Amino acid sequence: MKSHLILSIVAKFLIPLVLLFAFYVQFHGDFGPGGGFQAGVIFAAAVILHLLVFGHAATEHFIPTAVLKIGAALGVLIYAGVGVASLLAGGRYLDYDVLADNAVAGQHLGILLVEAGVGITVAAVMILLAYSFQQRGHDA
Amino acid sequence: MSPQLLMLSCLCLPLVGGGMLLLAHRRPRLRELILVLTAALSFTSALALLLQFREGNLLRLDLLTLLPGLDLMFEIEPLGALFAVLASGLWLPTSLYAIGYLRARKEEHQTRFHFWFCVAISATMGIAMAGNLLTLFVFYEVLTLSTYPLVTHIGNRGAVRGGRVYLGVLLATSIGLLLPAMLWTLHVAGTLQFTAGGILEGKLAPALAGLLLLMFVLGVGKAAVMPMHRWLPAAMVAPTPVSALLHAVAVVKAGVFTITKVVVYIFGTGFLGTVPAQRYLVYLAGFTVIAASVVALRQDNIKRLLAYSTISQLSYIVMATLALAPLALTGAGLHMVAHAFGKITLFFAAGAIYVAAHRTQVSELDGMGRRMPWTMAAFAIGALTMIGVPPSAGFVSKWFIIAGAYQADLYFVLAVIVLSTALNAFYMLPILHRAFFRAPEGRAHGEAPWPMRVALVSTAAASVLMFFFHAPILALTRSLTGAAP
Amino acid sequence: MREHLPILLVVLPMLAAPICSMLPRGRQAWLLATAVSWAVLAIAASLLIRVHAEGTISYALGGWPAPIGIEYRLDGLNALVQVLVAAIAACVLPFSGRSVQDEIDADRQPGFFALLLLLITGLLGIVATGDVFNVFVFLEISSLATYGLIAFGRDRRALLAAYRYLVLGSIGATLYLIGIGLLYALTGTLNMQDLAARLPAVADTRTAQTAITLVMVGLGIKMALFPLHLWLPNAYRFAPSAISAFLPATATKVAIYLMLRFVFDIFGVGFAFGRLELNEVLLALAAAAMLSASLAAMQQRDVKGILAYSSVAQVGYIVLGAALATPIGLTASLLHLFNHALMKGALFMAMGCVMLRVGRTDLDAIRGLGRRMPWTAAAFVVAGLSLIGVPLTAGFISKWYLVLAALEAGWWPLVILILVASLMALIYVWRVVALAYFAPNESQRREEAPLSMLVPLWLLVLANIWFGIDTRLSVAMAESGMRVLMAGPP
Amino acid sequence: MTDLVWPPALLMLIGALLISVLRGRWQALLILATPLCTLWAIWQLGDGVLQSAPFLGYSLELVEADRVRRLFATIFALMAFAGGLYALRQASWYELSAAYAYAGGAIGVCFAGDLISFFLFWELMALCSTLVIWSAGGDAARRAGLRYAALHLLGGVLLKLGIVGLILHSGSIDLRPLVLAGWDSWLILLGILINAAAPPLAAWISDAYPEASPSGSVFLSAFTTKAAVLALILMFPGTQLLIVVGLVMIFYGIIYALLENDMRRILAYSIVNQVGFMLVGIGIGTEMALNGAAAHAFAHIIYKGLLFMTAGAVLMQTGKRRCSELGGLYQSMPLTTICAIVGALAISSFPFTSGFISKSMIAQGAADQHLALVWYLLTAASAGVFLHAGIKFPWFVFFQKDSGMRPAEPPWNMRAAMLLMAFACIAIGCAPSALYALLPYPVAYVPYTAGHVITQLQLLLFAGLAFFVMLPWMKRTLTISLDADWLYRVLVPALLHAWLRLWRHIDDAIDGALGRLSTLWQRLVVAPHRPSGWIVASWTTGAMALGVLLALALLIWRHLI
Repeated sequence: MKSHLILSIVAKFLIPLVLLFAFYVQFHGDFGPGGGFQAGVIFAAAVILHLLVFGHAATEHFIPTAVLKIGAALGVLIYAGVGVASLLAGGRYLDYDVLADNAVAGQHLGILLVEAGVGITVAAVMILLAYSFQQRGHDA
Repeated sequence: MSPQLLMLSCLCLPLVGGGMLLLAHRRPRLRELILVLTAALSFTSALALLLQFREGNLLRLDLLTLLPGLDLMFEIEPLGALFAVLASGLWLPTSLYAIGYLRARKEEHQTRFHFWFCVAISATMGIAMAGNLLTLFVFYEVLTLSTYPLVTHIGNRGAVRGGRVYLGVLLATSIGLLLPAMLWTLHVAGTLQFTAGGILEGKLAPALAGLLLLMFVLGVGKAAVMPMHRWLPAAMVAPTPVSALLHAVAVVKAGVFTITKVVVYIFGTGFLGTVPAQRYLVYLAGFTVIAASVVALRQDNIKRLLAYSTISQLSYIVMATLALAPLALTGAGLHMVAHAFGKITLFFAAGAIYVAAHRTQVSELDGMGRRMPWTMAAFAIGALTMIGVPPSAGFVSKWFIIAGAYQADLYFVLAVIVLSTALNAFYMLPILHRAFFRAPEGRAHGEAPWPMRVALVSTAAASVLMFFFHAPILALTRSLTGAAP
Repeated sequence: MREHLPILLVVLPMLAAPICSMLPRGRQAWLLATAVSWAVLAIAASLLIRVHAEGTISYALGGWPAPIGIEYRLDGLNALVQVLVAAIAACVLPFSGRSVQDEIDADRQPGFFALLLLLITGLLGIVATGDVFNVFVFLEISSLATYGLIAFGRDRRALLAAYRYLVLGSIGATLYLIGIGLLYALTGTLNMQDLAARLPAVADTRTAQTAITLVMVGLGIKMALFPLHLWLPNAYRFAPSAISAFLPATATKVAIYLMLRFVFDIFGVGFAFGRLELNEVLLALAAAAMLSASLAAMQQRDVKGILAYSSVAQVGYIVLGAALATPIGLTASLLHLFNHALMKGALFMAMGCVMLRVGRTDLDAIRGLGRRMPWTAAAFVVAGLSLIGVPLTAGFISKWYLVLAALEAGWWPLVILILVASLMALIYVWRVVALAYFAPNESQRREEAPLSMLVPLWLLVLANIWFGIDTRLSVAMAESGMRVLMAGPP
Repeated sequence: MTDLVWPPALLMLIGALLISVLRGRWQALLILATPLCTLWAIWQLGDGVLQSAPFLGYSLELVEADRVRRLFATIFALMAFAGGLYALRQASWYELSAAYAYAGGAIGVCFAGDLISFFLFWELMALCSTLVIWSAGGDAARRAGLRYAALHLLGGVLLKLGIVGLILHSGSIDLRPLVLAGWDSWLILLGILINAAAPPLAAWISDAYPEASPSGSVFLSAFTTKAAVLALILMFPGTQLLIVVGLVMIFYGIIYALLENDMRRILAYSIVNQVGFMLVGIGIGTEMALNGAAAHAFAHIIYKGLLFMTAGAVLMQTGKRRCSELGGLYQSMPLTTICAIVGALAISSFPFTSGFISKSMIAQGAADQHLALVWYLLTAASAGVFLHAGIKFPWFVFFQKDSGMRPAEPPWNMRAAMLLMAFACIAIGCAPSALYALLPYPVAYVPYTAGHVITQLQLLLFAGLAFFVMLPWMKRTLTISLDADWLYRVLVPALLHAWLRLWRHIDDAIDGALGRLSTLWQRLVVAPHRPSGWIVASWTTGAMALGVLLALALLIWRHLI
């Protein structure tokens, strides 16, 4: 890949910021606008930017496809698992109240976990999609 | 045996026999033994059924209920009993004949052939015993489908093309016209049960009833009323045993049988008498009688000629049924039997000629009467039946049709009978002349194998015997008109 | 645990999907997915029985009661559709073992089964939920899974087909989303029952009418209602065998279910059909679907293409019954929804068997099939007869009801239409059957599909016969579903 | 009572069957014995219904005898014997077998006590006579036989229609005198008249008989028309219409016979003429007239058989059939010539021949009823008969110019048969009382009065004079004269061909229309649905999306208007 100096510098500068913002959206989802879905997309956007600028090999180097696949599955598992956990704890599905000793803590914990699961899955899937688009181009 | 069991055995015996045939696939002799035994047993049970019926037993069998008011059920009535005995009775010689034919021709797929034949017979039994229109329709379609492999048995391009016409016409008419007619009937009458005196009286305006009747008559493509007749000549690509039993007896008779049942048990002759359009259908049938005879005049292929003759004769029955007079109905019933005997004999003879002499055209029959006296004598008897000359079965049935036409004051029917008799003579007699009064030519050959000869002689004999001993059949068909006040 | 069954039904495949994707071997994934599908079937069946015994089941997610929280609500209608989806899944998954092994690279197989489980999740979720937005979420889950699954097809054109479906499906979903957005703006609720209760007050607004239109068009795309079906034929044709067996039997059915739910339970017949006269549009489209798609099916050169177009036509039948909006019409519609799933599933499965042994499904591949694969060919014939509507098969029963409904409503032309379309079905089925049995084929070697494929196939085929002869169960189910719909909005 | 009866028809039929099986000497024996046995059986029958059988739900009276029936049966059996003798060595077994079955049918008709069995035997005659014609072999016989059969089956069907109608309307199957009222009796009359060769449906006789073999035409000349005469006697005695029909037949026969060239066609036309006499007798319907008709039938069978035998002998020996090609045969065939002359005299009612005593009874019957016109016409016709049959036939065949042929006499059995018949002609003429004793009614008629004989001789003399005066006109006939048979020789085939052409045109037209329609259908409806057609072909994604949006816009627009 031809190197674009300006692009790569701007990217290097931007990517951490975007990542940081993703985490902000992720954890702020508890209280305000935000949440796992949006955060996952923003996170993925950063990685996709890296992918676009530095190429597949470079990105794959620190986020391997295998990890992404597991991540995508894991996120869903976390999400569904929380629900099942609440079931097992005697409540209804996704009834966070029963997850901890008191209801508020349970709510916090439940939402945190669920959002995390969603975020992981969304990010992983988005990045996977980007990977596979990239791959297709090279295969052809 | 209880009557219900008997009915079930009529229906299932051919199927069971067919299944066993498949198992005996690799042992031709055993297979043929099974075939003949099955045919004999079927005939016996049909006969037993007929006897039970004549003793006045109620023969009714509810097989299953598809939907409320929509069941598969069987009930024996005179015409059905007659039809069942006829079809299974003629199956016996036909199976013999088929064995001889297939062996002599060294046909492939003989087991498949016999199997589908069994299925077709079973379907015919179902039609004969059907207690309501739906059951009849179901078996009607089964018959259509199960005969397709028989029609296309030879498997060449011509057979496939003929088979396509066959299937296309029969299915298109039955689904496009018969089924809607049935639905309409159900909608209007709320039932499809065959009931003495009909189920439509007072429920349908006469004008609409005329339309419904038209749908029935044309929808039953198997009756081959013009313009729905084209499948019959097309079906002549079939091996001759098929043409013989199915296209002279089972399939075509299933058609006219259906029309008769509809006229008698759905419309009721009393109600139909008030339907003005019914007359026009008589005219249509009469036209078919004449037109098909005229077309038959110019046929050179024996089987095609016979096919057109069949079309003509079938319309006789339809015409007689639609005349609505008791005697005409009797005549229709008798003609079903008489024509069956005669036409199956003719087809048998045609097939025997094909097997023994490899000839298919009328113009090649010179002197055949010398070479194959048995075959051609049978052919002559069949031809006389078609013309309706004594001493043949056709005389008896035409007698009643004429009487019925008088009863109904339908002079049109009389005119048709006069004309068609002359026409029949014109296309049948030249064949006889050729066969008996001309010198044979070409390579010398003998008769066809004995099973075929036995078959065709026995049906010819039946045709003559029916002339003398028609009393039981007459009694049965008379009781049909008893059911139609 | 018993009270949680409604949610477990949805969650079970959802949990299994990621696990599947992480399994190393396709075989293991397949075993897991199969086991899950059977469990799901068991749950769905028990739920159906419970609904019939105890009446509607409501399950609030997260402990928030309706209308605020998300509610799963099972009644006679959607319990039936769930069983249908679960049953088809339970048949297709065992079947898919061999065919996936044959058609998909080993390393991608776990992903395939994961997606399939997700698809099942999505479909079951759509059916179970009583919340219109939740519907959207599951719709997206199922759609995304579908796009992915279609793209697994061996043929290069599969990717294009998946892409087209993706575009159109997204448009549909978006329209749906806008529609429910408008509704939410009007009424302030997303719960179906609540929505139904509040809608009459605002029915006269253009917003409401536009919303309905948007929802209907969105769903129309999903259910492949003519002329919005353009994505369907190629998608079905090029998808892996297991998927083309699964999708037509379930995905469009679920979309149709959703449309019925919206029209009858949320908008109300009086509004959607009476005021907006949507039934006329539906009738016209259904008629066009039956004729045009059947005509197209008659001329396809590929059996899967034939079946795909036939599916479009059959959607027409189902919509036709519904558009009559009479009890018997709805019964017919639901019956056909159920029966068509059985027959089309069987037909596509038969083609899966052919794909396995012959490697293609065009008409030439069918030549002499009756000899080569007798059981498969026989299954095709029986299911084909059902598709035509021959008596003693399931297809006959539903068409019979449909005709009765048309007669009752006094719509004579519809009767003709149904019969003509059946005749066309006869023709396109016959083309295949005739080739299978009456076309000479030089290679007469017998190579039947493995039992693992034949058994599920024949299960469906026998179901076709069973429900053609003993109609008590299916008709009772359809009627109970019909009663739910006819009861209308609360 | 029915047990001991040998139905004569059955004997004849059994004989016919056995003839077809046996060969050689036994066959010859059977040929001669069968008619004699039958004759014996006929005379064993007492009067009344003697045998019945159930059929079609009725009780058939298969054998019912009375005087007139016995008379006809007798002459039929005798004729079968003479014919059998004549054909003994020359005819094929199937011709003889068919001819005997034919005779059996005729005898069956004689004794049929009810309409149904009457009809059954009637049809048997039609079939077997067709076979007799076909037995001659060759294409002409084939076509003539076919026309013959079709016409007779047609007549049979008409008769059948009439009979069924009659039975249905009257409830009785009895064969009894009828009144011409209603369709049925008219149809019956029509059916019988076809067999009686009444114009315009008489042409079959001159069409078919000459095409039969020499022996075949002998048989044919005897049975069909005379069975019809018997039927008319039994069913329509005294029907005035028959007088008219009879007169027409008489003159029709004469005129065509005079125009005709083929010797056997001449004889065939003369059958029409002679049956005309009988019909007149039946039409008059008095005992005298009916006696006359019956007697004339009896006599006619004998002399017409004789004439056909001589014509057959000539044909067999020379192979020629046209008068214009024959002549001068008396030199080598004296016996045949004499027999022919006897027959010719008998047919012309020459005194001391059978014709004289029978024909004059009919005339007397007319005179008794004061039917002057009828009487004059009958008398004039007698002269005409002498012209065509009495002189023309023997003159052109045996005398005239010498054709140069010197054929031998026919074989012994033919000669014997001819002699037998010639003897019978003269015997009856000389001793009429034997015949009179057989007639249905008591006869108080003396034919041989001086006045009658002289009148008859004068008449014949002048007729003979006229013949030789007009000889030049008589000779010119080389052609076949056109008759009502053009109806089915020309018109019916033409109509059939026209119909077939029309049918083909209709077929083509339908095919064409269907073809055009299907092309249109293909182009407009089917083609777009082909895999490459615009409705089906893969749309681009954008087009699909645009389509969806258009649909949406349309729907929304529809609501918002």
